[in-house]
Amino acid sequence: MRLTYSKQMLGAAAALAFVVAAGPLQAQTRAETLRYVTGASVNTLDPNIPGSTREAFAVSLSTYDRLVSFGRKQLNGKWVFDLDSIRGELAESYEVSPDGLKITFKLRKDAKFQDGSPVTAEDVKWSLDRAVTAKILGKAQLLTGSLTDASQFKAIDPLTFEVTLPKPDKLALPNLATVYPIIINSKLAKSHTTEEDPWAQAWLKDNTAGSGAYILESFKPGEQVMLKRNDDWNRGPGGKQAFFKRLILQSVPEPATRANLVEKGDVDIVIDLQASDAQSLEAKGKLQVISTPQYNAMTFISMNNQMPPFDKVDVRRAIAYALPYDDMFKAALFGRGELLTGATWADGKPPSGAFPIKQPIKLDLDKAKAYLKAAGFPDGFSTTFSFNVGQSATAEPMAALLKESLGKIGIKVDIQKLPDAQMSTQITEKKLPFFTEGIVAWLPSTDYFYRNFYTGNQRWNYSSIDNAELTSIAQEARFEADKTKYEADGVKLNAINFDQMPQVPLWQPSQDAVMAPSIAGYTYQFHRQVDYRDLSRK
Amino acid sequence: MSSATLQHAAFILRGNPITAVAAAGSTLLILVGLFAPWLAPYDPIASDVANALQAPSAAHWAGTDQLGRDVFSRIIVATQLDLTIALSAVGISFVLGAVIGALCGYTGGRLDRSVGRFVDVLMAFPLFVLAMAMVAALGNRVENIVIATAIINLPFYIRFARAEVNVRRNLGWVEAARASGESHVSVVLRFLLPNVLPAMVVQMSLNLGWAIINAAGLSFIGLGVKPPTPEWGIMVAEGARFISTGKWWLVAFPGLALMLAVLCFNLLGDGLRDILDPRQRT
Amino acid sequence: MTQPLLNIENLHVTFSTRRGPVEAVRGVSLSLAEGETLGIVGESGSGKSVTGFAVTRLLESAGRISAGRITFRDREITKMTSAGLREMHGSAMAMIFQNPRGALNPIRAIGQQIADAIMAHRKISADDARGEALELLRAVKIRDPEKRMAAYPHELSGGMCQRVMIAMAISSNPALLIADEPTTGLDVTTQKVVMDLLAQIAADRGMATILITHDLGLSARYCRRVVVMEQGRLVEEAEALTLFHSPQHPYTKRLVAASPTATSRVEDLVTGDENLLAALPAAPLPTPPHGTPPLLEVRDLVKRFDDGTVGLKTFSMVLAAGESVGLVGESGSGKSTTSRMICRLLDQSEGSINFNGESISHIPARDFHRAPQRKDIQIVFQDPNDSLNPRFTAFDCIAHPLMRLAGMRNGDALRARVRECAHRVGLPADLLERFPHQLSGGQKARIGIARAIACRPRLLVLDEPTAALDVSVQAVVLQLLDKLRREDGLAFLFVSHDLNVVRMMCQRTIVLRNGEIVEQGESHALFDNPQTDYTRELVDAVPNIELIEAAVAG
Amino acid sequence: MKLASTAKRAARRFASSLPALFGVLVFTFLLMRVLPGDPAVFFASGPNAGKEEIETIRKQMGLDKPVPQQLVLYLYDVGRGNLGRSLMTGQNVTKDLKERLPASLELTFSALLIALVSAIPLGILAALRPGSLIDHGVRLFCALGVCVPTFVSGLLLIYVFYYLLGIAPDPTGRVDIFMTLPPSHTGFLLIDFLIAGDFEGWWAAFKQLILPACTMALFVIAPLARITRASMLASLGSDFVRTARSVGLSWWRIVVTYALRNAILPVITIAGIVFSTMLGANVLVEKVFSWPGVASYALDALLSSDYAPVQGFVLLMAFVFVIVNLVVDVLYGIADPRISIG
Repeated sequence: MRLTYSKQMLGAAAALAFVVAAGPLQAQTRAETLRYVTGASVNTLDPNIPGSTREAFAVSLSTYDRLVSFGRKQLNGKWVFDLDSIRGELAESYEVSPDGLKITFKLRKDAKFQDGSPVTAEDVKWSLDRAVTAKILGKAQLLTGSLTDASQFKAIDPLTFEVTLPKPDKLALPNLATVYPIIINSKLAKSHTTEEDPWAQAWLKDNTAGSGAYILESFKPGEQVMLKRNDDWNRGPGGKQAFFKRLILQSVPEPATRANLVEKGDVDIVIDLQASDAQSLEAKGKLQVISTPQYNAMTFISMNNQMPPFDKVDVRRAIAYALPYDDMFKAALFGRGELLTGATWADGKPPSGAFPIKQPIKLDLDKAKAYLKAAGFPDGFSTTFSFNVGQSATAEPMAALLKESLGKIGIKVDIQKLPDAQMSTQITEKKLPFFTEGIVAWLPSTDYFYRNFYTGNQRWNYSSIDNAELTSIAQEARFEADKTKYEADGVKLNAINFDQMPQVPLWQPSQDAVMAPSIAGYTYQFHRQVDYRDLSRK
Repeated sequence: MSSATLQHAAFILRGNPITAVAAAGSTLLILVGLFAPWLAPYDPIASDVANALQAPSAAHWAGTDQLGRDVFSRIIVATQLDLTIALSAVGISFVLGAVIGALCGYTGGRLDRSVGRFVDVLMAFPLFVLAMAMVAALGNRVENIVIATAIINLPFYIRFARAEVNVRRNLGWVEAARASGESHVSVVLRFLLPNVLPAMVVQMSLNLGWAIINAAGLSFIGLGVKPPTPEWGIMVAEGARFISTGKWWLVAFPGLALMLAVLCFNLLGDGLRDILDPRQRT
Repeated sequence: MTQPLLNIENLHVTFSTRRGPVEAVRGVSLSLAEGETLGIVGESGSGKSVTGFAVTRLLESAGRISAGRITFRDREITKMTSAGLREMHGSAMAMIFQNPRGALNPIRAIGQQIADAIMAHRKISADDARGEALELLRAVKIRDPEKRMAAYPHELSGGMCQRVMIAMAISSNPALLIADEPTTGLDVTTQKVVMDLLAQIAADRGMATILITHDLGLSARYCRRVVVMEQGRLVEEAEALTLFHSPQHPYTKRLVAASPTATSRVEDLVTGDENLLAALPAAPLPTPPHGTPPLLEVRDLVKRFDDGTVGLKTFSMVLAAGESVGLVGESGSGKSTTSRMICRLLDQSEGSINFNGESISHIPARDFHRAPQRKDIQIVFQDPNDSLNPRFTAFDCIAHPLMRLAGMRNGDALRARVRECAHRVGLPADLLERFPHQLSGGQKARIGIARAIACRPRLLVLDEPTAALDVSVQAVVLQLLDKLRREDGLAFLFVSHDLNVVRMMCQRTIVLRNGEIVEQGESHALFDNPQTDYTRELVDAVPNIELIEAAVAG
Repeated sequence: MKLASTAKRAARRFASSLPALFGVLVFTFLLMRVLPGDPAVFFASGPNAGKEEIETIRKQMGLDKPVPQQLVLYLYDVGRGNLGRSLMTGQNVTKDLKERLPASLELTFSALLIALVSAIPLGILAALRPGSLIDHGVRLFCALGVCVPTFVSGLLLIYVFYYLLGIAPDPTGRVDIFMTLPPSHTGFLLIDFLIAGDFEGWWAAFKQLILPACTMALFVIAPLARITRASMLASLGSDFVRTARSVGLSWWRIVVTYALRNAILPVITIAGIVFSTMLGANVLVEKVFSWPGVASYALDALLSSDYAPVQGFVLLMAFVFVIVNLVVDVLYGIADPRISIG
């Protein structure tokens, strides 16, 4: 609407003997502004607060800096984040000791917080101490990189900072590039601490104290955030500042409306559209649609391996051969993404140690029936299949097809649609026999996936698989420095996984970023949000 | 129904063609609901992904949906479920409300006051949110949707029955029934209630439409019946996602069915009110 | 006096109903001179009010003047435009309605309403209009008129409201006042005051008046000339006294006979073959054997309601078997409360009721339906329209107590018994399958009585049993009741506001006022020679023809 | 004297509604505890949340205590005006509701206004000519209004007026995002813009408001028009209107001063009920138009088992319900002299 409004203004201005002032000026401001709408909303300015949304992560990436950040690479012609290239953000350079137990960071001399004070190693120390000490989200994440205790962090001098590791851990450095270990202006934050709240969690939730590319202008939780450019920030690629002078982030819950907004040009970029809208916008060809399979994510159908009848491996295999993958993929995602089934593995061995990996399964009802018979259920059984309300758009058609297809081998399925909170509770309590979910790994390495999602009695082990061999290989692989050995471990893990079939992988959905033709620089990020600092207008 | 009432009804219908059409429409709906499985040309839940999202054609009068299911068949079969939900929800609140309300209206006193308090509490709730909360708490099964809809409707029926009984409790024929040896309870149930029912039936008919809309609203926010069961509200809610992509038939046809059903019930209720309203009798 | 003020020629009024057009007025011709008072008398359905509304063209939308001519002075009302009518309403002719409280706008101060009426016809300022309204309130003798200007109708009594209505009607000095049952529903004492006022104002201002009423006595007292209407036709027209002394038309004769006066006897109410009592011997006054307790003995009955109001302050009475006692009082006197407590439909707060020597007051009303005395004490209700279950046929109504109280089952015996009851109350058997709304008021009253006597009770409480009936129907029903009493030896507790009826029907009378007994005694003695001012006032207020005669003669 | 009695009545009415409020409070609290979702688990669902974290949240929310104790604590908090903290927005619920309530109120008021402005004339027209084509037309229009679910009519209006015609502004909240907001006095943008004298802003806010308000209004025109028609018919057929005609009052005065003023009384009552129902029921409209109101806030909270906002919202709605009833009572007391006696 804004655009049409401006056009009208222009028309009117032209008719009124070329009064020029208002129109062009406004148009220029609009060009330097990025407007972005999402379904969910920003609920905190500190990404560490439990319950933070992905939208909140995206904001924190622009308002705060971290020590390091990921580079980017091209995958099938699209820009994606690169786990293997880590470059300094607040750090000018870093150095890993030969034994892999020490990482030393040299901070930028010119880095300043938004209040003008310089960024020092003390600030870094306080920030990382907070990340591993306070009861916040960062703690669990940094654990995966062996960062667990404040004693591991040391400020050598104002511009030198050192991290000590108990064991060489290849995920230590990448962890510092994730969302949580933001570097906070410790002096400012400390002035807002209280006895019960020594880490200023309450204050930082509604305020920023960072050195990031954007300065907070206004924040209405659940509605909108406005940011303006920090002109002093020079930590973009090539030492540049961010392109857009102003960012407007709004929450628009109705997905069809989001599609309308971007199509009408009122919004510059949208990522979480429905597959059908993305497809139709792509077909219309007026906008740029960048569709990246989320290669660090996966959607699957999970079975509770401890609960009859899914405790029988043949039942799980029967399910794997009884699903109409192609139809499900088409109906649910309109084919937008990467199927994880239908592969052929030469001599039945996994072709690689990477994960997620395409499985050699496809719809084969005879085979499914045979497995079912072998499991002792020749006539099938009854079960309940659950998915959460928030995922209805894709899960519902998928579930309908699943029900229909399993009916053909005698398995009667009752579909249960659960509000998100109920679904997560029941998953944690391991009460769901059969359901669909999705996972994402920020640091997508094979051992990371297996350790977090296939071992232990914990929430993320959706299938509750308890396989000693898989567990021990995954633990070993974590600290395996040798790339060849690591690959071999990966192949072994993939083989066990296929054999046991704890859950049936379905696909990696695409991240469809739909944007105005003028927008450039979009990169798919590990946190599955837009990093505003990447974008510019042509 | 006495012959005079029928005669009066005929008189009203003649002067009120809309009501006649609405009555015919409602009857048709109920018939469709009863014979849905035989009327539907296709299996309403059989998918055919190869033919997904086809525009209306001779083979598929109302097109096909995301899974290639025949929308027309789904609409027909959904009639059954939607009418069941609406009728049973309204029926429950009607029966409970009539009995409780009538007892309160007749006896007054402590019962009336405590029920009145309960009704006040229910009325003070934001009703749709209460329905949502109940469905969320009890699980989104058809029974629970019915129960939630019934409960949020209950206060209106209680109040209505209470008021209607209250104005009649001191009429001669009520006292005459007492003098003829009826107990209070049987006076309420056998004498007062039957006389209050016609007016409440009007209320019920108006309410049916509302119950359908309410169920559709619950579906829209994801608290409707389970997939793949066809239900108008869910079909509309799902179809709404396709409005901007030009797949208009997904929302248009179920929406039309829902609208027509609600419209029929509302107009019928309106008409019934005219038939029963003594002020309109000459 | 060359030209009449109002002339009606061959007036026909038709209503369209769902059963087709119905003619309510069929060829009425009338004329009225300036300043004259005319009474139009008739029973319900006679077309008297419709005639009044036709004259003012205020018929409801379903009705229209289908033929005839009405001229007012030299203007033909039947051909007036709505603007012409509006101009004429109030300034040339005005109406006074039944139910004065409903006839006033409930949310507008009465002074303002009168001022509205004044300003509708004259261009004067609102202040002046209010000043005139105040004068009018004075003229209709409202006390404290300054204060009352701002009062709302609900703050005034019915009689006061009717005065305000009169003030509005005369506000623009119309030449003709049409009063449609102006005092129906008012207490008899109020009725007299309002009618006296109306007559006086009309006389003072030289307004012609048409008084439309069902009450022959009232029309005789306030009108010089009276016309009688029956079924839309004008059957007789005469000077008031002539009409009473020598009615010509058979209908008028019936009507005159049926109207109870201070001297009428229940045996004379109905003329000719329909007289139920002609063949019956006079009732022997029962003399109960010495030592038997009275049928009903009420001691110190008190009723206080939940909201703190006192319905009955104290009440005692004795009623012998076969005796008939009248309970008289104006509205709010507590007579209905008393009758309901005696019937055990309502619990007393204090006091005792003994029936046939046994206490029934200890049985709460809630449980009395199981008491053996239930079938001995029955009640006939006031409004026949309200007293029958709309969903029951006449048969069901009568059969209901038989099934509940006499334990009869559906079958031939029951049918025979219901038929017998119907026969006793003179209800044709072919009406038994009808629903209440298909029956006339008199027929409904008969069903109500049949129901009450079905189980052969010993005490019948009659709560204004004929108040809602036309006089000719009332006459028949009263005779019927008296016949039943004589035949069955029933005792009556007869509640009524109509003194003439009570005088005829009851041996003894109790006068109630504000929940207390004012006076009681043998009926004739009590009415002929009242001992208290209140009773005297009541008796004087009744518009009796004898008194008018006396006045004329004197 | 009249005012005093009205005020006294209002006070009594308010006092008598307190138990209902309390009932609502307790009932909602218990209902939320019955919800099978565990909020702690839900909000700990960050990519790497573990058991410890869940426990932290549970403790933070007081969920580790037994339910009766939680209830007592909650009541104590509510008594002090503290409705708890929302996990979803991370804010104090009182603050959230305070920020969002004006949006809902502004929307609902406008919708009610639109509904009244269209329903009352329609009802009067229908009542003046009962049985005529106008009467049937009004009835059909009203019936059509209520038979479309608000989320459908809302989406259709957006599709037509925003997407196809481009007349309406984008449905993303209360005011054009590029507009500078006026200083907040009332929280009602239309009023605040007027106070600030910013007419361009007022126009922008108005345009933003009109579609959702119409969507809501469409749904409630029917009951309002219906009651207007019925009470107007009763009024026009009443004895006092006949009296007014019999003394020659003008048509206008009869219809407006006599009939309409009496007929409006039941309309006030229904309008009150409609208002409080709308305020709670505009969940769907707020969702569809991304309207930052309280209802959509409660919906999101409900789906994520975020107890505090739902409880706060329900309590607020019940409170508004009571207030609206009070206002209706007072209006009624002013409009109808018969009331003040009781």
